[in-house]
Amino acid sequence: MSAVTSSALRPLLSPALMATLKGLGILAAIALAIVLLVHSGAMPKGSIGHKVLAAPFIDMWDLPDLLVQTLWEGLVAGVLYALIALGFVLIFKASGVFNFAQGIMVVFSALTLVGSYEIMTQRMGLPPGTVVAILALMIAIATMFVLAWLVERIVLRPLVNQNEIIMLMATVGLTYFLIGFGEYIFGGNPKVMITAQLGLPVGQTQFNILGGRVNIQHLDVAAAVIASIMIAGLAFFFQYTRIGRALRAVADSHKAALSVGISLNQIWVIVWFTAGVVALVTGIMWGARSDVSFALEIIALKALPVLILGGFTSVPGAIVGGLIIGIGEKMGEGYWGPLFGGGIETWLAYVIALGFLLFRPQGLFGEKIIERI
Amino acid sequence: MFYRETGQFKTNYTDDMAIFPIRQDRIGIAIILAIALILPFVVSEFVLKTILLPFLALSVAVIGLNILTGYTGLISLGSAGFMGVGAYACYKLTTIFPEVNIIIWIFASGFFAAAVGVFFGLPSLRIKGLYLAVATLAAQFFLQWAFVRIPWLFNYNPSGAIEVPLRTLFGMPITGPTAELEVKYLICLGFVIGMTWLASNLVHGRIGRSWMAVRDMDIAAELMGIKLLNAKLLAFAVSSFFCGVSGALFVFLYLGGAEAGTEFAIRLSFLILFAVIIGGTGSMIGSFFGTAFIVALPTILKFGAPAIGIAITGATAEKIVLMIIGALTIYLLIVEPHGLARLWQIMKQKLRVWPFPY
Amino acid sequence: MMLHVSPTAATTGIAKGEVLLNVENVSLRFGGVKAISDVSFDIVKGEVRAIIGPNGAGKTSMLNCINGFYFPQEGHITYKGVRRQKVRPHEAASSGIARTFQNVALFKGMTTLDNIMTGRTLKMNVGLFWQLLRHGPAMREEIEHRRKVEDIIDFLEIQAIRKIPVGKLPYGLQKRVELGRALAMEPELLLLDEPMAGMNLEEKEDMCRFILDVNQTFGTTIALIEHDMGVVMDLSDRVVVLEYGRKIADGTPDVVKADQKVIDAYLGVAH
Amino acid sequence: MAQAATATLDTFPKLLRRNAAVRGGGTAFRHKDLGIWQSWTWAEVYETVRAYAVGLQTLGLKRGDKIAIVGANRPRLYWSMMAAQMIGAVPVPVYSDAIADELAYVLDHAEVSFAAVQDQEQVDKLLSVAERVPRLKTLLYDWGRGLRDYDHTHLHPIATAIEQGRLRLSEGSDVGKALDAEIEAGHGDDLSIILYTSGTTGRSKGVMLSGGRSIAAATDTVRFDNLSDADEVLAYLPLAWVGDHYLNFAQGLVAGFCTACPESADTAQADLKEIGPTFYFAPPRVFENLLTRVMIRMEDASGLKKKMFHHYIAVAKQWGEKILNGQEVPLGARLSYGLGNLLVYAPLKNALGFSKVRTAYTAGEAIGPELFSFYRSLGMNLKQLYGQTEAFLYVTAQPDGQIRADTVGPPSPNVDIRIEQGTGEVLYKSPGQFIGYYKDDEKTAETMTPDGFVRTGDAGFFEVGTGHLKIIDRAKDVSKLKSGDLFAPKYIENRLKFYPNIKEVVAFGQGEDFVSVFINIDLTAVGNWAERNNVIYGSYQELAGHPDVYSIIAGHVDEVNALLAAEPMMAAAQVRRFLILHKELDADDGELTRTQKVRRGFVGERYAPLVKALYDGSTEADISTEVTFEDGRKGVISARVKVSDARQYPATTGKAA
Repeated sequence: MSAVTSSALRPLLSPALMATLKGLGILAAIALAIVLLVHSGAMPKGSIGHKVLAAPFIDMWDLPDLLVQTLWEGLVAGVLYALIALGFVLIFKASGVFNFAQGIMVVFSALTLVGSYEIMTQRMGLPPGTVVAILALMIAIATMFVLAWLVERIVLRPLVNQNEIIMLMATVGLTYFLIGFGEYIFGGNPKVMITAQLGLPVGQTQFNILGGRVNIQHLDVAAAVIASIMIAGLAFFFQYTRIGRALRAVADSHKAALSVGISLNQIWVIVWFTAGVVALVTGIMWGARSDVSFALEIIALKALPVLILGGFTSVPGAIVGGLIIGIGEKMGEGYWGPLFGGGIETWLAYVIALGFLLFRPQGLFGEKIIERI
Repeated sequence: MFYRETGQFKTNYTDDMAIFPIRQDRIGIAIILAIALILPFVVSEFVLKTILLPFLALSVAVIGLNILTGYTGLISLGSAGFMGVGAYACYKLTTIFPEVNIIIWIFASGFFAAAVGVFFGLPSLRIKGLYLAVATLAAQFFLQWAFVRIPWLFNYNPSGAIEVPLRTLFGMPITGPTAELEVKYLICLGFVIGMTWLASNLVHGRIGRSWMAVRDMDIAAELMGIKLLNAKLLAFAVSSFFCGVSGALFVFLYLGGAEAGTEFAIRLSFLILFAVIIGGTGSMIGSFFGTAFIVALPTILKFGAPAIGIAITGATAEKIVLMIIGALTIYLLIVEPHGLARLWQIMKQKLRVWPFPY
Repeated sequence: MMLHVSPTAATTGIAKGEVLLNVENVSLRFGGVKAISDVSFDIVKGEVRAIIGPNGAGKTSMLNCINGFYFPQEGHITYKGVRRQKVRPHEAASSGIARTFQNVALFKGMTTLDNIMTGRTLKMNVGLFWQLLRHGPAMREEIEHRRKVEDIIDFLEIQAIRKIPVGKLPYGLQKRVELGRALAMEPELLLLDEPMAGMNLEEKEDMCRFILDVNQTFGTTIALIEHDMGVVMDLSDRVVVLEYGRKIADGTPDVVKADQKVIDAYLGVAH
Repeated sequence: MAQAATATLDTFPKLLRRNAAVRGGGTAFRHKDLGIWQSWTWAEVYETVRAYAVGLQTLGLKRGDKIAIVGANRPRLYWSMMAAQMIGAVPVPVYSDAIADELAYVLDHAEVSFAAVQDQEQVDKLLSVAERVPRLKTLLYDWGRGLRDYDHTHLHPIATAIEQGRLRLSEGSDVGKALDAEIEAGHGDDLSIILYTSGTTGRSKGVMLSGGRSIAAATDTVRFDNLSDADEVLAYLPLAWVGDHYLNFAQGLVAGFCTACPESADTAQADLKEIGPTFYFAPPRVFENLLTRVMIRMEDASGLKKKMFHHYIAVAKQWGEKILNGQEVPLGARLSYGLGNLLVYAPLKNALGFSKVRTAYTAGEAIGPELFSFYRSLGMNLKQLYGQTEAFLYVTAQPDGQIRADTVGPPSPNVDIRIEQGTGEVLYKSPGQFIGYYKDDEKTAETMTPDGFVRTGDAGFFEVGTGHLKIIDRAKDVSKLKSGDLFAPKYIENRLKFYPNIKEVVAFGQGEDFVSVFINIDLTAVGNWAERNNVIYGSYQELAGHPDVYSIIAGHVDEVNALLAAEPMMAAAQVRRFLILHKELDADDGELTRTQKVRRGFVGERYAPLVKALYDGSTEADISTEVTFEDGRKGVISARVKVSDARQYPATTGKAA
């Protein structure tokens, strides 16, 4: 993986590095300022300033095991955010469509998986187990392919060359349709992911480190590993396969793609299908951590701030952005959330993204845009 | 066909710049207003409650978002949040100053929404398009969170919701459980007419032109001396003002005391944006078409289907409604990406040049 | 009917024949690419000044510097005797600089009338309250400016397209509307970026006539970029020639035409 | 009231004064200017014209001086006429699209010393001929764009003249009194205006009209058509043409109705729709163009709509005229027509701007019966009149209820008509008839008989039974074929021109064995046909030479021959050979008059090789002709033109005549 992604990262390194260094410098300065403020007595314990600026860091220092636990959870959430964002990026790069339905595709695919497993085991009387689970998985993949094909046929083709807002609204329409359709077919009740049947590890391991205990869910480890494999696979696909190269070409110019001998329509089907598979994997992971239902929609929206951080067209951006949001959100909720009465997870990601937007509108990995008139 | 414009000429600029320069349009508007006035007394309570009231209340928000999105070209996914600001502001105001008439507070609550809107509109100077849409999501989620987590906003009610108090106008209850539906409707209608009038005044003047200039070609707009930040923030302010008033109407005259915190969720923001896009961006009449579409369609599907003998349960109906809204949206976007207003315009143009095709 | 648009010259104190705008040693870079290097020239009040040069010579960039889209890294621009610091486009607009674009930058969704009305924005100041009511002062102001806009419509002979959305107009008319929008600002300095690009002969003749009329009737100073040498020679009082971001000649059309460097660099190659 | 007053109301200035007094608040003029219809009441117009008259006096205009009026229909140009007349000067309106040569001739011939013109274009034109018009001293212009840097010693804005006059009037009452005296000094027998006729041959002639006679004629027709100050007209016809001066200026002043001036030539159609005139005049070709455009636009309509349109047009064809004429019609037909009115006729009239038209006239040339009844069947009261500049327009006009396409109606009120024996020439004596040709007593004597009748130059006859006049052709153009059979070229030309595809026809045959014609196709109609049938063409010339176009036109000629065969007098004059001209006949080349009439003789000379080819049996011929472009440059176009034979029909009724 490293070889592949690093080559993809290389051209982006210098601005990203600059930005990172700049950011680190600013952070260091702020940290120094806080330390000085606390030591000078300007912020007595219990003051607002102390609560916001000092106390959380002191907590982190005092309970490193909790810090590690939080970071780990943030990391896992971040990986999943990154996966959803990846689906967006794929489609945006290839077709210029901001696929709002990506989040719902996550739920829809997971629901198809669980739902068809249920139908096969409960109504058709097939024996529950790995075989049927694999069968259900194949059905889900097939469904995502059919979906991709239908979307290209029914939605994208007639709307080609419309402006981005129209395309966005069409995918919002698609979102609504999928929600209604999914609930109509599989019912609206939350479902349990068939984690074990798919051969995914369950259970957890406790580590005793740093004077405390850290819980690691096996599933989370699997999620991180699978996500990494997935990303590496995609990178490989883009770099070394004919279709992959065509997809990259289409991002640059539609004509170039045609010269590779693949029609634009085929490319769209492939991209949407790929995004569908990514969604399915995401759905399995996420579904295993909680229930499968359309309540996940809100979580799917979290991919948006990730995109803002990483930029709409950058794969590495999606990954880094996902991690920043995942970790930032968990840390924020854990250490600062109580100050606001909790629940700040729902908006913190957006505010982080907003902050970035104001200071670096082109995103982490975007080039500075020079507007030529 | 019914447009007989021959002989309608303008001898002064006031007439020429009128919002409805064609006599037949003015007659049409008068007829529609007359129908709107008698409507509550002829339709069933059910229609009044499930279609007409939410239609009126939401149409104000849709006009508001249309000002931002349709006229100024800025997308917002935070309209429901701004509606919430209006609703909570109105609630706080009327509980703190119960002696001031609620109608004034409904109007005034718009100012609070406007202030919040301007704050969240600040990033619009630097970011555009989809990026801005995501930024407004921040507003949406933050506000939604605030409505739930800040108990002061709902007066520490154990239900965690706004409890709409009884308020009167000329001794007649207009809000609260004892208010007549017809009265609520007429109050709502008054607001809708007034706000629509204000909005169309605005978009037909200098400010409206500045907005459209920013939308169509911001570089050239700046060259005309239009300060982009001012124009955009003003659009955010006015848009949020309308959303705020709409939110107050929504809670005080339509919901009448339901749990408001969950009403102003992201889905409502999307519905409002739907209404704008489907109705037609940059069109006042389109705002009404769009609102009618999102309000009436679900109800008609939900209750209309059983009425014609298709037996579906409420829950199933809701799912089918979602599917149909989604599918229809896509269909409409394909057929006419500029919305129902464009269809209306085409139809009107056809009628004007009738029997000619163009 | 006499025209009611009055030149703003009287209020500025710059007399005809004095330097209105002075470009001194201006250089502009995009990253490592030099678009303009050390260019100096002046524009005199009341003249028609042409800026010519092959593609990529930095002509449009020069206009962009003058009206505030770009900030030159070196050099100064002095306008009406005041050396300008970083000027934003809207500030340039309020100081009396108007502009048209090479590729027509009209507001496509608006009518001809509204487009030109937009040019009056700076002169309109009735606030939000009256705007909301569209009565009283707001309507009076609207009518007052409508009158001035109608003068421009009359002047440019575009009455027939008054209420047509500009997006539907043919290119030549769009250019005319854009000129109208710039005129509505009653500018002191009018920058025209290839006003005749993509026009047929008849449209070009019309546009020439309008430009001359604007210059003569309102005394507006005009700086224009144009490729058609015939047009440049007919219209302009003085010509500055750029090549690869450098000035290679400056003077009356006759002088420039005879300049060997110009012949080599521009006339000989491009035309 | 009118009767008593007319005794003293014998000049237009007096009428203007009367209108200001009687209906001072009524709208006299409108002008779409600066985006809206600027309006002036009679009182305002009177006040302005007075001021203008004083302004003109100040500039040196005196009684008897001539002032040229050049430009489009604009209130200030009409007021220029009024102001000049007020102080006894004589306005001479000139066609604004006249080329410099014609212009110079007319201005010099009329001895104008002043000119009131529209804008820079006209100023330039006048300045360019200034040497040839030595008497012309002072120019006034309406619109000053581009004129700022002109030498203003002899050039004045009309607005300034009015302002100066206003100033002088306000200075002392004696100025006003002097002006009142000037108005009173005007007499009905005085020369009121000189209208130059374009003339089908030779130089233009200046027709002198007196105020008293003009007003008398206008008063008759105003009563004839029940015109009142509630009426409204759109002035779009050339100022120099008798039609405009009579219908808008004279009738406007007599009836006190409002004259509306369009914003520009481009917007005339839209302005017509906005104003919605109640009285409308247009030459047949305007109606024809409109109908062609209607049909072309309907071609693009959806199938259902097209069906509906044609169905109701058929209903109208069957019943419309009868209903308009007040004849007995079955209830079913009436209902069907009513529905058609809702769905087609009324919207169509609205789209064309004719919704409010009470009376419409057409004249100038023969109108196709189909065309004529199309408009009438829609419920539009379209009538024909026959008139002349020399008569101050009306000679005959169709009264309501006696309207037909093939006659021009009975004599107008107070008009005497007699048909000259032998030549068949129509002579008349009318209340408005002219005083004589300006500086051309010889021509005057030729035209006016000693007993006061005027020769029209047209041949015609009264229809037995109805007393309606029928015009066949120009008297001098009616001639004979070699065989001795009657040959009325115009008659044949008009028959052919009724086809929308044919724009212009020139017939030859005098002293020849048979009749043959030149044809100009109508670019709009045939171009539309080409578009629909994927026929690609690069120019008029190419389209005109297309074999398919030839066969279409051959079909039309064929049909006309069949018609001619049915008419005893004309059966021998069927068209045997025709060709389609490679260029459109154009007034700038002298092929048409300014009023778009064909100069047959000139065309025959100019295209002599083609005429030769028609009669020597060749199948094609080469021709090159010099053309004048709009800007005055000249060029040559050459072409090879095909000649085609047409089918002949035996005379169906035998050679009775």
